[in-house]
Amino acid sequence: MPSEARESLPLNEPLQAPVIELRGITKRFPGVVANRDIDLVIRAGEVHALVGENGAGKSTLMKVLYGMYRPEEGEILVNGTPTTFRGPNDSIAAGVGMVHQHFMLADNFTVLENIILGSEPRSGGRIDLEAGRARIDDISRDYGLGLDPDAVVEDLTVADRQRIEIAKVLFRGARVLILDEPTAVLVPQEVDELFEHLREMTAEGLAIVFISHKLDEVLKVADVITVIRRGTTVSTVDPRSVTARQLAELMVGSELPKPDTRDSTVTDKVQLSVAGVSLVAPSGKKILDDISFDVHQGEVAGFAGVEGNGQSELVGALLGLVKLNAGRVIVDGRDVSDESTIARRNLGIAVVPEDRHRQALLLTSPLWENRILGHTHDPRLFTSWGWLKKRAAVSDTARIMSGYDVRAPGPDTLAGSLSGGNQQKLILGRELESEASILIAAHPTRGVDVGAQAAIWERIRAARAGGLATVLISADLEELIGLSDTLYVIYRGALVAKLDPASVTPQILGTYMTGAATEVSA
Amino acid sequence: MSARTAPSAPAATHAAALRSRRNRLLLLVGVGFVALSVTRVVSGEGVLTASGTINAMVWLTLPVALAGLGGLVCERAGVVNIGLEGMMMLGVWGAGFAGWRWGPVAALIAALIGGALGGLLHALATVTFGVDHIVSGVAINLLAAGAVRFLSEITFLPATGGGPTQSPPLSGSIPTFDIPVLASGPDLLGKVESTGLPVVGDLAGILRGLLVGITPFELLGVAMFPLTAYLLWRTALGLRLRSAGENPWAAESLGVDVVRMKYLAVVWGGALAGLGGLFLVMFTGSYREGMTNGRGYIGLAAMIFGNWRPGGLAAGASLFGYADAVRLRSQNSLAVLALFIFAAIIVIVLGILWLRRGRRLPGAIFIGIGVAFLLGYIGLDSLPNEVTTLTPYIVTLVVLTVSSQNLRMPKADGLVYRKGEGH
Amino acid sequence: SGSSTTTTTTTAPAAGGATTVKVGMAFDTGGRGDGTFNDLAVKGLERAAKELGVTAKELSPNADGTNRADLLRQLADSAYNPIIGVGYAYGDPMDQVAKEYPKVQFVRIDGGPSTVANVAVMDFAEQEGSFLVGVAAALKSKTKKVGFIGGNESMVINKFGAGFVQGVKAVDPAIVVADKRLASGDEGKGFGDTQGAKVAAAGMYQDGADIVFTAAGGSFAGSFPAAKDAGKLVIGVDSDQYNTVSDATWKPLVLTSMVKRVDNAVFQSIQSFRSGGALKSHSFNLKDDGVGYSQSGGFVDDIKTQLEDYKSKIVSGAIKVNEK
Amino acid sequence: MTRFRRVAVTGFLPAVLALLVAVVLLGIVLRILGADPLTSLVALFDFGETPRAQANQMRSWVNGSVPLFLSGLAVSIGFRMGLFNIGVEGQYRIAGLVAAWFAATVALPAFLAIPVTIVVGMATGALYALIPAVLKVSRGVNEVITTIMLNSIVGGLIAYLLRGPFRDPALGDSASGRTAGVREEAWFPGFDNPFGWLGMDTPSRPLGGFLIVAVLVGVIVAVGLSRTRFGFNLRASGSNPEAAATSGVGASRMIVQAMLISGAIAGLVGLPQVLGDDHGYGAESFALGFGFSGIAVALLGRNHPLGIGLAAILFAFLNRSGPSLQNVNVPPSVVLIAQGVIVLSVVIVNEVLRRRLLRMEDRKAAADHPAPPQQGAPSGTAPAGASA
Ligand SMILES: Nc1ncnc2c1ncn2[C@@H]1O[C@H](COP(=O)(O)OP(=O)(O)OP(=O)(O)O)[C@@H](O)[C@H]1O
Ligand SMILES: Nc1ncnc2c1ncn2[C@@H]1O[C@H](COP(=O)(O)OP(=O)(O)OP(=O)(O)O)[C@@H](O)[C@H]1O
Ligand SMILES: [Mg+2]
Ligand SMILES: [Mg+2]
Repeated sequence: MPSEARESLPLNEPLQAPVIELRGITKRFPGVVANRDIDLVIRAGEVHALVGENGAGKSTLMKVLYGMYRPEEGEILVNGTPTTFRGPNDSIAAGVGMVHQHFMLADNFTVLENIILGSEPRSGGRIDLEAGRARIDDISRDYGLGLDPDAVVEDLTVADRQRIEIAKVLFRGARVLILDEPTAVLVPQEVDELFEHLREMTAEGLAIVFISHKLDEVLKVADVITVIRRGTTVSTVDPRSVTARQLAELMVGSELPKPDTRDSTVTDKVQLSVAGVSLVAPSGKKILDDISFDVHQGEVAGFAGVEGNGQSELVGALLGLVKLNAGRVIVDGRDVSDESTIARRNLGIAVVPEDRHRQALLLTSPLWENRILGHTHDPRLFTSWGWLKKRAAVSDTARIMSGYDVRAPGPDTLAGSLSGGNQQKLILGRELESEASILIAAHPTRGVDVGAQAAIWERIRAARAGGLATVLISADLEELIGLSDTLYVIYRGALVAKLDPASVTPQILGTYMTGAATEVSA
Repeated sequence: MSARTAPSAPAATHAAALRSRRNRLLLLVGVGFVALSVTRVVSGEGVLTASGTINAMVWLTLPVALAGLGGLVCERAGVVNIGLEGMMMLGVWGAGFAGWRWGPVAALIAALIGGALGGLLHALATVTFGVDHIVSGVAINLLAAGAVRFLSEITFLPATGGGPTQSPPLSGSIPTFDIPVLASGPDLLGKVESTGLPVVGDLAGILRGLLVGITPFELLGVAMFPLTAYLLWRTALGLRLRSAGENPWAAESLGVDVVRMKYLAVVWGGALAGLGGLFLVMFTGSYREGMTNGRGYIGLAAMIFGNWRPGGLAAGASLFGYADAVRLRSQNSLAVLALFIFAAIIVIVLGILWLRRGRRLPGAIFIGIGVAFLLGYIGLDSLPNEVTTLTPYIVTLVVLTVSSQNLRMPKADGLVYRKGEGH
Repeated sequence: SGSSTTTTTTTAPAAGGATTVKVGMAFDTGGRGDGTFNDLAVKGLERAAKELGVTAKELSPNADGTNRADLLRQLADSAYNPIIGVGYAYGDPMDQVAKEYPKVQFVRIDGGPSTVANVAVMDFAEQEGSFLVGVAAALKSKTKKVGFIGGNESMVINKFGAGFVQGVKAVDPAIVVADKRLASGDEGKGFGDTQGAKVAAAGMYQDGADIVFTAAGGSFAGSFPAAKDAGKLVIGVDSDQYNTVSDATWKPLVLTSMVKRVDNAVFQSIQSFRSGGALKSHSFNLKDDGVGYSQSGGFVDDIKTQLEDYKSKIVSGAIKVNEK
Repeated sequence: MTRFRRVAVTGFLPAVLALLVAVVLLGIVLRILGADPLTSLVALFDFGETPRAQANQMRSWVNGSVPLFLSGLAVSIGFRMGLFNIGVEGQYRIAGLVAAWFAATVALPAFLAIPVTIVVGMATGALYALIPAVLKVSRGVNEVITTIMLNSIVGGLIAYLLRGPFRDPALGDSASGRTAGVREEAWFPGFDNPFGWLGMDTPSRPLGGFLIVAVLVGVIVAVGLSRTRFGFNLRASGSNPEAAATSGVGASRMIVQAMLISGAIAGLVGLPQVLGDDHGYGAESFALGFGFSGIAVALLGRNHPLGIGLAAILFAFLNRSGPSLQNVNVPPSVVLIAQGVIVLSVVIVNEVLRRRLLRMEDRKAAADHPAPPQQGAPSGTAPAGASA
């Protein structure tokens, strides 16, 4: 392995002086050592990628660099001089800016308000909104971010929000940009675009720290890659000298898994049928526009689309969470359009919602209560009279935990204290264990590391082989292409394309998803 | 992908949006006024727009409105405050005590301090110790009720004219003045009002009500609204304060000291509630236990009614104060009954607006309600006292129900915030 | 009145000492020092302590007044007898407790009749006193408009209102009497609503009334500033408010007061209990100075003859004042 | 961390600690008052000299805790569901009146009289609570406001009913409002010698038997919340409405049901007095304010029936000791202060301890499961068409 060398950097180009140096950083959380004696050197004009599995400590390290956490040990050097960051203010002053893994935006505020917050241009006591606008327009123009300062964030797409986050950082004149999993929610075109921006920035001598679980992206954009495992740097490598596979091995000591559904298990029995479903907002805007499709037993129907094009509402429509303006939903030949959510779920619809914290978990409740959530009519958990069989529920939870490799002390642990990947595995477990005939899975592996990803894919494949009809919504196009038997593209609430995963590439998908092309092939 | 719009255009559209919002506001006010005038003429109940009524309305509105404004400041910073009632009690007591000892100005200061202390306690519990906001609020209401009685027992009881439930009268006098020419001396408005002409007479009455017997304290109280709104929506401090209520973790990540913002807001809010209490004391010239009489809660209601906006809040509180003034000033239940006409007109207009927007069902319902009100007015020849004494509450309830409820409370309102624990 | 909530003023009867009577007194919410009702009771009690050498024990209920019965029981258990409950709110609680202690004499000041043997209700013919102040108002009104503000529509307040109106009409049926109640039914909140009283009074004055009679417990504190602003007059209630008003500048506003001699009721109850044991319910009226009109400030001196004339007519029964 | 230890640490420990804190704070307050803290605190526990007195004090303590408990329970149901039902005050007042009127006018066989009356009371409370529920669900009106308004409105409503339809026909029209007396068979029986087993004297009046009903309701609620589908759904949509909705528990339905139950329990609050003591509803003597103190009790009891029981007993104890405090020249207001101080310190101490506990849990979680072991991820081979 070339990577045992602490610093194996491209020698063919002159080494820039480090703008930031992290030396022997150690950061502990109650019971966890998130970072252990980490060194990191960030140079101007380069994109420095950080990779590592969930919980490896990437975000924590970056929050230390951004002054949000004080490290127990180690020092931070800015342009060679040791500096202590008492808070984001200090790091901002030192020219460090961070785009967080989870967006840090006030939805009710305008773009302008979000960007200037904390470093408002003022005239007298008043905020000088005009100055702010002008400044943002400049940045927006220079980097082609195309931001509307007066739009309310609530109404914006994830891509827009991404750009706002970047604008926030640039607005503060950062020289070092930290991007924590910025591509998790972007389509290839947007990713490419983002990478162009990054190039422009590095060209201007900015340094960029780039965190991602998508290794091919990392290889594409990074000048240097640092791999973190269990809180420590295992190596720093040159992207030109490693393959994705090797990287994955460095991260988890195993090879990079790929979603892949092997031979088709699609039967001709229609399990779920959606006909002419439409949903119109009070404003008159069409949110779902005459959507029709069938899902057969053993089929995975993938739905590609830029977030905010109606996917969430589609899930809502299937579950009966929203009142439809038109259309029917037929489960196993039975029209459930007017049935309640619980009725539909009892008919065998399982759900893995897109936002696990908000839609799938009771974070302050123990795991076993989370296991029965949504399964209160499961005879294994409740008597027909509605009495809770607690002992059964607890033991069943334990069973799922072992079966799905959910790493936690036990069924009494509070769901909130699990890492994202483990939470996701528990959810998948409880849903697949419910002997459902239909699975609606939205972003089942978002923010989940490669190890967990593989496990989840494996489960979905198995269920599919068992005749499960799956509606799969994901922003990870490889996941979609790899797992789906049929691919739909949803754009502005309408299905604009039906594609064969065998013959489609992420790029092609992207063109449909962004409305660049529209035609329904088969 | 997002629409790439030319940066200059949206600014204009935003301005336009604000303008149309202001216009709609003006329209509503206009309709309301005309409706009131019509009602007055039809029913012949002069009290509806008599300057005396409006003047009383101001006094009855200020305490509620200021309590609500205190709540607004707190909740904009993400702290729910049902301790307003208690903070108001502390303010009232402070005003009673200091006013009795050292006069009106001292009363003002003490009211602010009293309320602010209550706010400080709330901030300590909710922000520092992360206690559930409602829990803390309830505890503060209990505590305040006991504290004021206890304080009265050790201060007022020994004094002549004082007792465990009441203070001796305020010392010194509160300067009041009328706006010359318009409301005093020639008293032009007074003359116009007495003509009882439709619209003109009513307008004169309302204006005159606002222009007579003004005290500097009232002006101060009223000034709090534009001032607070200005601070919250036009200054950096305000932006940071509101960010603590919308997304404290985002604010924190940009170096905003969220804890300080919340403390500031809650103490400031408490002080405003206390200020509200001042007007209760000044109105009757002495402190009396139970004076607040749930106004803190009503203020909260007004705040929600006003969609966490100073303007709407003021409107809601005024509505309450007006209804209260009318039922207290009217000689019999007829004036209150006359409000049925007013209600009918408003509701029917709303109904028509719905219909114009093509929404048949709500339109029909509204118009139906309106007709019902009219029939009620024609059918009934008086209202039982039980109803008239409850007018303000019933009106608030009805308005809340018919007014559309697409409220936008601060996103992180009521959430317990811990530094560095954002997700 | 001292800040202590218990008084044990014992002046041991020097000569031929009858056994000292231990009087228990339970106040209405607000307790000692409320400036009106409770304090009048205290006055009577202190007088009894001085003149009859009784010892006394006072208790106040908690803020929401939910423990009235417990107060009475505690007094009974501590062997106080008689036990006086101040205020009509002691209705049901006293009747219950009295049944538990048949040997103890209970006295309720104000309120409805009781069927329990050892409960004596001392109420007042408010309508008679109100009649007289009504007469005074009628004789003094220049605008021929007067007003009445009641705390609510309870039986007691209705007696005030009815008497006042009858008095006014007796002098001049043409005089208009405005009647405003701050709360409906028996709701207590009208007795602490100074804002309401002020707004209502101000309204009446602006509509031309020049004398307003406020029978609404503590709310009267709102009528004074209104009268002062308008330069008009008020009629006080319960105690002679010329002497009790907390603000000296208010004295000249008090035409007269419908005095309710709670102190007399208390004193006489104790006195007759001390001498004769078991007490009978009694309605204190003009005849036995249970109610009356005050003359402090001398504002009614000029019409005293007429007032006394009416008074004697009522006492003699020539005029019957209705309760409603 | 076992459930038991969790309960112990989050439940009892804070209460005990907080009480200590509260006692200290009170001592300071009393000092300011010029009273001697020690004698005052002793006076708190003064139950009187004679055995009779002590028995009576015990009785008023127990009796006093019953309405507080029921009210707290009612509030907590809404609270568990994320609803803030300030309206318990209004709900129990109207329910008390209607129940009294019903029990006074409708003749029923003895064995039915009491249960039916109770049902009537609960139904009334539930119906009055239904108004805010419906307004919230259909019009999105915030329940805090509506319940506040309805509290104020109930006063007038009762006044009206007591003047008209529900008024005791035997009353003179000048008498103050009151229903006819409750019929004998609906009188709620009590315990003549409840404290005999403590070697205490019999109180001068039987201990209210409604205590049994209260305990029963408490148990039902406790079991219902923790052991049934409905209870789970309620707690779920309380702690995360969106997740509950996604899993099939509709918010609207839960809101209505929660408010109905909350109101029904509220309907019980006034019945001990109406059926047990006054045997009627008298406008002048029906005790008010339990609805508000119930909020404090619920919060103090952390919305758990057992905790609420303890909180109610504590509050009742303090109420009872008001008069005893007056014996040592401590004004009754101190009782209110004490209650406020206790609520505040309990919640603060509890919050601090809860954090400790969660940290312990995290630590344990990490201890049991050090970083993931190296495990070969199940791998797929040559991706179908999916190549970057
Ligand atoms: N605020 C916190 N309190 C306690 N533990 C934390 C906190 N933040 C992170 N951790 C723990 O520290 C470890 C590192 O977390 P971190 O978020 O840095 O991982 P990561 O590399 O960013 O993972 P991912 O790829 O999922 O973002 C994890 O075990 C996490 O549970
Ligand atoms: N400078 C000001 N003077 C007086 N009132 C103001 C001022 N600015 C705002 N207000 C009032 O404050 C309220 C909110 O103002 P504005 O509409 O600017 O806030 P907003 O930014 O739209 O609200 P949000 O922050 O919730 O989006 C409105 O009632 C408005 O009338
Ligand atoms: Mg993470
Ligand atoms: Mg991370």
